[in-house]
Amino acid sequence: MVDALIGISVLLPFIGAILCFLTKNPRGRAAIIVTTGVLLTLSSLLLFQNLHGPYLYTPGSLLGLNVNSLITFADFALLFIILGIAFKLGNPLVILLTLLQIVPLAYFELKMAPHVEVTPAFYIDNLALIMNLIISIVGSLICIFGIRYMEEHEHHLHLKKSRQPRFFFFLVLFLGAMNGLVFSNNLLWLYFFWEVTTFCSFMLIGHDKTEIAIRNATRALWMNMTGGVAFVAAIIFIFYNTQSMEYLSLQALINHGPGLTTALLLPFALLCFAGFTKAAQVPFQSWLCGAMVAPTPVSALLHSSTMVKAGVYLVVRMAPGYQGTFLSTMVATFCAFTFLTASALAVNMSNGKKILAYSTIANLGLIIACAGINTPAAIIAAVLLIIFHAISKGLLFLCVGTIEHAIGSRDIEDMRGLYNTMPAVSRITIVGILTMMLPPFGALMSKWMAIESAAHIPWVVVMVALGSGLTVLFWARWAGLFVSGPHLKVFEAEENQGFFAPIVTIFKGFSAKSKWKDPASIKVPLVTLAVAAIVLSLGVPWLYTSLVDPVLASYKPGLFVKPFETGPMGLTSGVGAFYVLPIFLVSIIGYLAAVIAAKQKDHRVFSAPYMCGEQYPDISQPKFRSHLNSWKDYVAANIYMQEFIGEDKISYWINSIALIILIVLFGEVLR
Amino acid sequence: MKRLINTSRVKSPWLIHFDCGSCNGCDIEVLACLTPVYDIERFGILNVGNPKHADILVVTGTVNHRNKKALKNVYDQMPEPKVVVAVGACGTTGGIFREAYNVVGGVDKIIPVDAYVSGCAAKPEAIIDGVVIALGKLAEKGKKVDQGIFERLENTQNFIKSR
Amino acid sequence: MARTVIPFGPQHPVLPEPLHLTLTVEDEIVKEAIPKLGYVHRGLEKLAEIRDHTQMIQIVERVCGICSTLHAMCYCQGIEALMNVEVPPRAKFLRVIWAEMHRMHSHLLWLGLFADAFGFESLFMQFWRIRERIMDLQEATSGNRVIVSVNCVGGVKRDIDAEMEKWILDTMKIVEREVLQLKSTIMDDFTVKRRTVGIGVLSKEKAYEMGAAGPTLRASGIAQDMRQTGYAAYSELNFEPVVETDGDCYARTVCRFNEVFQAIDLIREAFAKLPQSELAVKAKGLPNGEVVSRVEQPRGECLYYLKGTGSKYLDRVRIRTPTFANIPPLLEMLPGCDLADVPVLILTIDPCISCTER
Amino acid sequence: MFMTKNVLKNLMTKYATRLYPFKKRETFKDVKGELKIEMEKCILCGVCKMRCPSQSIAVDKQAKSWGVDPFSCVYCGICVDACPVKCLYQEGLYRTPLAEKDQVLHFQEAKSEEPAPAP
Amino acid sequence: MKDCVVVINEENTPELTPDRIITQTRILKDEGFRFVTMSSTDLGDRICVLYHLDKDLQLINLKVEVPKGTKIPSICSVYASAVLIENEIKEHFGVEFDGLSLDFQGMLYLDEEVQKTPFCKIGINRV
Amino acid sequence: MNMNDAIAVLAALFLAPLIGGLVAGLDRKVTARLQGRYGPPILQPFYDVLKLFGKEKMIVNYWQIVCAYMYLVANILTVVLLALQSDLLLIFFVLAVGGVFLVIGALAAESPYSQIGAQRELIQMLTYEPLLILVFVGIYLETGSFKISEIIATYHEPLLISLPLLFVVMGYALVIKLKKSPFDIATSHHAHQEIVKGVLTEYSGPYLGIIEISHWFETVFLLGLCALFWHTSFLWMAVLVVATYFGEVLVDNVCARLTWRWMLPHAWTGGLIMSFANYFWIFEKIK
Ligand code: SF4
Ligand code: SF4
Ligand code: SF4
Ligand code: SF4
Ligand code: SF4
Ligand code: SF4
Ligand code: SF4
Ligand code: SF4
Repeated sequence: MVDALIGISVLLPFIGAILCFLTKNPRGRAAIIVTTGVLLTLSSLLLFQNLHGPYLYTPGSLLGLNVNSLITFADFALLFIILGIAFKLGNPLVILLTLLQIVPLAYFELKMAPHVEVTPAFYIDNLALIMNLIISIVGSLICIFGIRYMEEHEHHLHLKKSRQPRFFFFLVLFLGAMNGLVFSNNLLWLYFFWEVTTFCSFMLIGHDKTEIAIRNATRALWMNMTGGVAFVAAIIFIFYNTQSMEYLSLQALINHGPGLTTALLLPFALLCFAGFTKAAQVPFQSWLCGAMVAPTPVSALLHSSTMVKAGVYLVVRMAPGYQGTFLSTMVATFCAFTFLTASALAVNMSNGKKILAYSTIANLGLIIACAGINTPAAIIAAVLLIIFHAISKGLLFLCVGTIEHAIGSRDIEDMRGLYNTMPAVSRITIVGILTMMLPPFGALMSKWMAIESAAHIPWVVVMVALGSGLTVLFWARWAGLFVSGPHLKVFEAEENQGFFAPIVTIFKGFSAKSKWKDPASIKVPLVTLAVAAIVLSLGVPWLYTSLVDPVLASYKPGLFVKPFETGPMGLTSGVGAFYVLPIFLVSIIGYLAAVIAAKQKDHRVFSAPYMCGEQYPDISQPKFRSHLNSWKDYVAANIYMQEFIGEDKISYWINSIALIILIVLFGEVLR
Repeated sequence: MKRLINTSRVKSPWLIHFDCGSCNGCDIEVLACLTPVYDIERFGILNVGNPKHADILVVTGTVNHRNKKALKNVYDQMPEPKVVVAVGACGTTGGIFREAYNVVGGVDKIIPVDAYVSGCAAKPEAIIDGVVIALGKLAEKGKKVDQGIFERLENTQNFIKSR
Repeated sequence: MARTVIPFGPQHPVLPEPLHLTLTVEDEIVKEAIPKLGYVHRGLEKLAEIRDHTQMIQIVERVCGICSTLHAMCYCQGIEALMNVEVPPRAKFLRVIWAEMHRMHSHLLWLGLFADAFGFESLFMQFWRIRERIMDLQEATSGNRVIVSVNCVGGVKRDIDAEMEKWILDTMKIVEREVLQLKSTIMDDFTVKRRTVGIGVLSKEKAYEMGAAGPTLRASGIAQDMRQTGYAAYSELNFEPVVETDGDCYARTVCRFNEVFQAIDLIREAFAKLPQSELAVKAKGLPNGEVVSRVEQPRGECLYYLKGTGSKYLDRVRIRTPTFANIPPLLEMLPGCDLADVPVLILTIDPCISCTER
Repeated sequence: MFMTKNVLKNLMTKYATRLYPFKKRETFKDVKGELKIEMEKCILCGVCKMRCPSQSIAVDKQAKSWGVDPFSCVYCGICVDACPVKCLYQEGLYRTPLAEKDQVLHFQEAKSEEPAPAP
Repeated sequence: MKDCVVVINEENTPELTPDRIITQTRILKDEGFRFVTMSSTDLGDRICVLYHLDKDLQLINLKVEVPKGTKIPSICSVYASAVLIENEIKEHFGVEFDGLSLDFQGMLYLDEEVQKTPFCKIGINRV
Repeated sequence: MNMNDAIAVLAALFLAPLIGGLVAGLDRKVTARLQGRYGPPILQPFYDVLKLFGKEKMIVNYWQIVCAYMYLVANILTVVLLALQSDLLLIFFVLAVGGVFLVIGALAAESPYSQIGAQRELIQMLTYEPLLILVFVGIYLETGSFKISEIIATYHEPLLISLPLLFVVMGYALVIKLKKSPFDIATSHHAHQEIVKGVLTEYSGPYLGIIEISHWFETVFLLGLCALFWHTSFLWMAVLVVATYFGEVLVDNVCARLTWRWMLPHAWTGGLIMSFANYFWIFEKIK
């Protein structure tokens, strides 16, 4: 049963992808996507239900073929495809990087260690299960969202021939590759799935075939290929340093013998480096920002549940392996730096998707920094952050996508007052934003854990502190923009809805009479994710015991102590406490009181905003009388602190500093 | 409670000063009231500078065709209950300029005035007296305020419905 | 880059007088500033057609309450020239005394308002507290705190007796001491300097070309002061204009600050040299001809153009006040400044909209 | 920071505030305050009316009345100086502020001060 | 000579034709004269415009007289700060200036309530 | 929840506004005296708020109401959590909730002044938030806990002695939070500012009253933080709190307002240098 479920998780998307590619009928394709999504979700849930503790599994053969050889073959096939593409692109860098992988890998497979068999090939612990859940559920929701989105997208582009089959082929394939990646224990298999995600992301980013799309896709390709090269190098070094096949198993690598730490430090560093490239840490942030040219489902997928999470997963997974080493501190430093700078860059952006992109990079930085801090509490923080980030960020991307289709812009300045015209989506977006930045929501709780556990490394905590100040800035103003402007109309319409208006609209959205006209394939993902973000935050104590705690248990026994106590109120540790429920309750009560107050109609008058005595009589139109007695529209804009943190101004410095840190890291490791 | 609020109203009148076409004479005397020598903060008076926070509108100077619109707008943005003090010969009647071509006249041509302070320039003492007189009216209006508010509320509601 | 448009004025707490600026800012840096005037325009020059030339004195005094006496003086000077009247010497000296008292109260007032513009409330209070002493002097000598109505065609209406003279000189001492105490605050304080040094720089050439007047001009390094022409009794007093060279807000502050002391010195000197004579001579006839008359107001050069046609009523009274001249330099300074410096820059020219628009 | 000495001194010494309505200050000599008339002396010559720059005075020879609009009067004292019989004088104090505008009108026969309602 | 009071007569105030005003002011500017202001009077059917310029406290006046309705070239190009005063004269006397760098269209001070140019003895309708 | 906790919560709920209001009144009186004025009555803030509740409810946007209430709730919650001696970081995050809702409320009104005020408020939050975190981390490094109850129970020395520089760093945050010069950039007590009253421009009547009361809570919370620096002796705690507040009032009166362009980099550098110096000292001591 469990084996079958694992098979479904990995193989079903491959099958689904191929079916998508073959089906020309959009309805049929939609059905395939939905079925795949539902099945994946079910299988991941079942898997989660049935597995307690690490599960080892080595698939024997597939359709009569040895899986191991199959993957080796597929690996080379993939690399040669990329090589072919590289030649077609005429990009020497990509060619070089591909060759740098093919040659050593061939040498390794053929000369150094022919016919390596690493058992178990799959090692499925709770971390992998959590990843599987995220990938399967969030990923599927995004794919479902994509159905309708791509229809409109192609409509906008006026394509003659639909390119959706190809699009969904890669989109769904991605899920399978990710599932394979998180389950793999065999580093060679892991590498294969790793490259598949790289390749898929390349194809998806370049999907629109515009010049800029191809350029950005190429950038994504070469940056991730650097990671691939590091990965291959790591494999070779492991074998070379230990002269044993055993440590090609990830779990063995993590639980390596005490005497091996120095010998394995370089491979660890290389694998971390591979993780950094995939997680778009500075100086590799540009590929993820460039990926914004892709259709929104792609961005959502890359950012929330897949791709970047692969890098994060690898580093977090290996954390116990390099605990207490110099590498660990450097990882924390490097990624805290990423957190700080990416947050700063996000402040500078007015493009909604770019804000999300930089915020993703920042959050990944924080997650990896937690892995680097490497205390039990920090690892917990990292895992929680992975979960909450995936949900909220996926939600936000889908929201921006929906908004973009409605208003034709992804600039946050254009979302000013959007609450007037798209109340439901705006509310959900605001919920998404608040879950990213405010207590008692999960993302903030993980940040709380991160700061408390980082407290003993002052420079890391400083960077985290500065960075989190910056995140508040860009989130708060974005949330505020939605409600900016006169709101007479909306409130009038909702007067009879009582004070559960936000919740009510979300669910009423599904009734035929509702004003929220988007189709179900857009509503379902949005609502599910929004509700999940809130409910999971509320259930953090439960989440903690049932999900995160076992994560630790699956690590090397005895290495970790349980960092937190759960109680009815929330979590407490030796040094701090985070009361989820009370804060939640008080906030809700406050909110209800506020809404009741807002609904009371007694004595209230509307007034135009203060315009120094020159306001326009109609309060729904902010205007003022300017020179020549003309009516001038009042326009507002955010402060982007251009002269402090202009993107083009500081990117160079950020990249240089990041490179220096990396060089120090490797220099020290090699010493 | 109601009485408490009404007392507070008299004890905490926030003031906004609007200079229509004043020659600055009365202006600086209004400002002088805030400074150490006269210090009207003794009576809880603050110069808030924002009509939305203000209870008392102190107007100096003549009303002309351009600033009458601004004056009306500022007055409209003050929440009830509110009173208006017209200061100086200009503010009360148009003063020495009332025959000039661009002068409309006193403040009461545009908005209802609750206290008139004569002088050119009106002395700070006189301005304080004027404010005190206006406070009496403020307390009176406070009692009736609910009715007025309902009227305005109805207008707003009609406005919303008509759109 | 997204921009914010801000309606600045007419009713704005930092603006003592109504004036509208449509500011376009980007990251709080002003990119464009479009002025709108006319909130104080009364058209009082036109009143000359229905008020005779002596009544006009009362009206021009009310062009602006801050330098009322200087307006009257400038006007009377012109009428006296048209009617060939020689003002008695004591009247000339008394005119100087009142004029300098006016300058002191105006500069103290400005220093206070300027402090308020960069959010230094206690400094504002302190300057205004000192200023009240001068207001008392004005009230005691002329009967009115603000509109010091002492000038008439041919001289002055009131005298200053010995007792009053002593009181004035004593007060001057107190004021000098108290203002001196604030010197380090306004000139050396770190926060104050941050808000003034290097803000709103107006180069010498630019200031001259844009036609700036008064301290705005002198702070840019041009020693031009109408008092050098020696009207009233200035020709008999020891007078050198106060000049600064940097042309920024700080220089203008220092310039005005030093002019307060200069005014104190001039008052002392005037009392020392005060001659005995009658206060006014009777002017005969009616004004006929055209004349341009100029005096130095606290804010700079003020110009009156008067035209009489031999009747009781003047044909034309035209007033050009210093702020009118200083508005183009202001508009020159605004683009590129921080939004927070907008009030500082507006106040730095010591604007007086009522005289600009009349 | 240089202000510290100053403000601390203010804290230690007595405030500069005149507690105005509670403590009144003597007015200076010859201050131009509210315009008053000794009606019995007035000869209704109309000079004051002619000279007033604000045109606030109304003299009616028929009705034997002298009136002033106290709110448009600018306290300049021209009329006081101009009156040939010196029946006008200015009090030290300003006119008390009122909630309604009014006119001051004096009749010579009645020899009484009767404030009439605003026109 | 330093002037605080200048009585204007024929000797000290040359009268110019409107077309020479730009050249003349430019010459004076090159000599170092500062633009002080302009004044104008209504002469019945003509308008008199005076230009006041100053150098080292010495005042020079230029006089231009034109029939009502004639255009006068604007000296904005010579002295940029003249724009405000030219707008004012335009608004008060109905004199059109050619080449105003910023035209307030008669709304510098006045709103539409004032319908005639106020400073002319017989007002002209404002646009 | 035991009896003590219940009392603490009740005290926080009812005493805090009283104390906050009185402090505000004293503040105004002392400020007036520093300026040589007579000053308003001590109870003036209460009159003001009562009056505000009697005014017409005037709004630009419904969200203002919601945000005003949320601001109040968040500030009450901080004081309650402080009274319950809970986790410093948690309290800090709850404080941020208040700040965020204040900003959203200001952004809700489409008015130039409150919009710019909101942007500036955000920059001010950006300035003081990291500094506060650094202060709390310093406290943790010294005492080994983020929990106030734990600190009080296990640490028996005034914190001020080992964290003097961090106390100064907190001074920055205090100046900003109490809206005092030189950092009264987003909104100030006296509205003589280029952006009128910044974030509060569009609030009026009862809603302004709510915000005023929230500010009282905020004041109490900040003073509570000060008190934490001398938790061992009640007398010295009182002295420290009074001295700090007086210091703030004094600074308010001897400084011009600065701009955020200056504040952000300088407060950060100053704060960072001082925090690091203090951390270094702590580490030295531990060694
Ligand atoms: S009349 Fe005014 S308020 Fe009514 S719809 Fe038209 S613009 Fe709007
Ligand atoms: S026009 Fe009025 S009702 Fe329509 S969106 Fe704008 S504010 Fe709302
Ligand atoms: S006034 Fe403008 S915005 Fe309002 S309803 Fe009419 S057209 Fe629409
Ligand atoms: S009343 Fe007199 S002092 Fe006051 S504004 Fe009018 S003219 Fe100026
Ligand atoms: S400078 Fe002008 S505007 Fe400013 S206070 Fe003085 S008179 Fe008023
Ligand atoms: S320049 Fe201004 S301040 Fe001076 S007298 Fe004229 S109007 Fe008054
Ligand atoms: S005091 Fe002056 S304004 Fe008043 S009535 Fe006499 S002349 Fe007229
Ligand atoms: S001038 Fe004197 S006497 Fe003549 S009417 Fe006036 S008050 Fe009477």
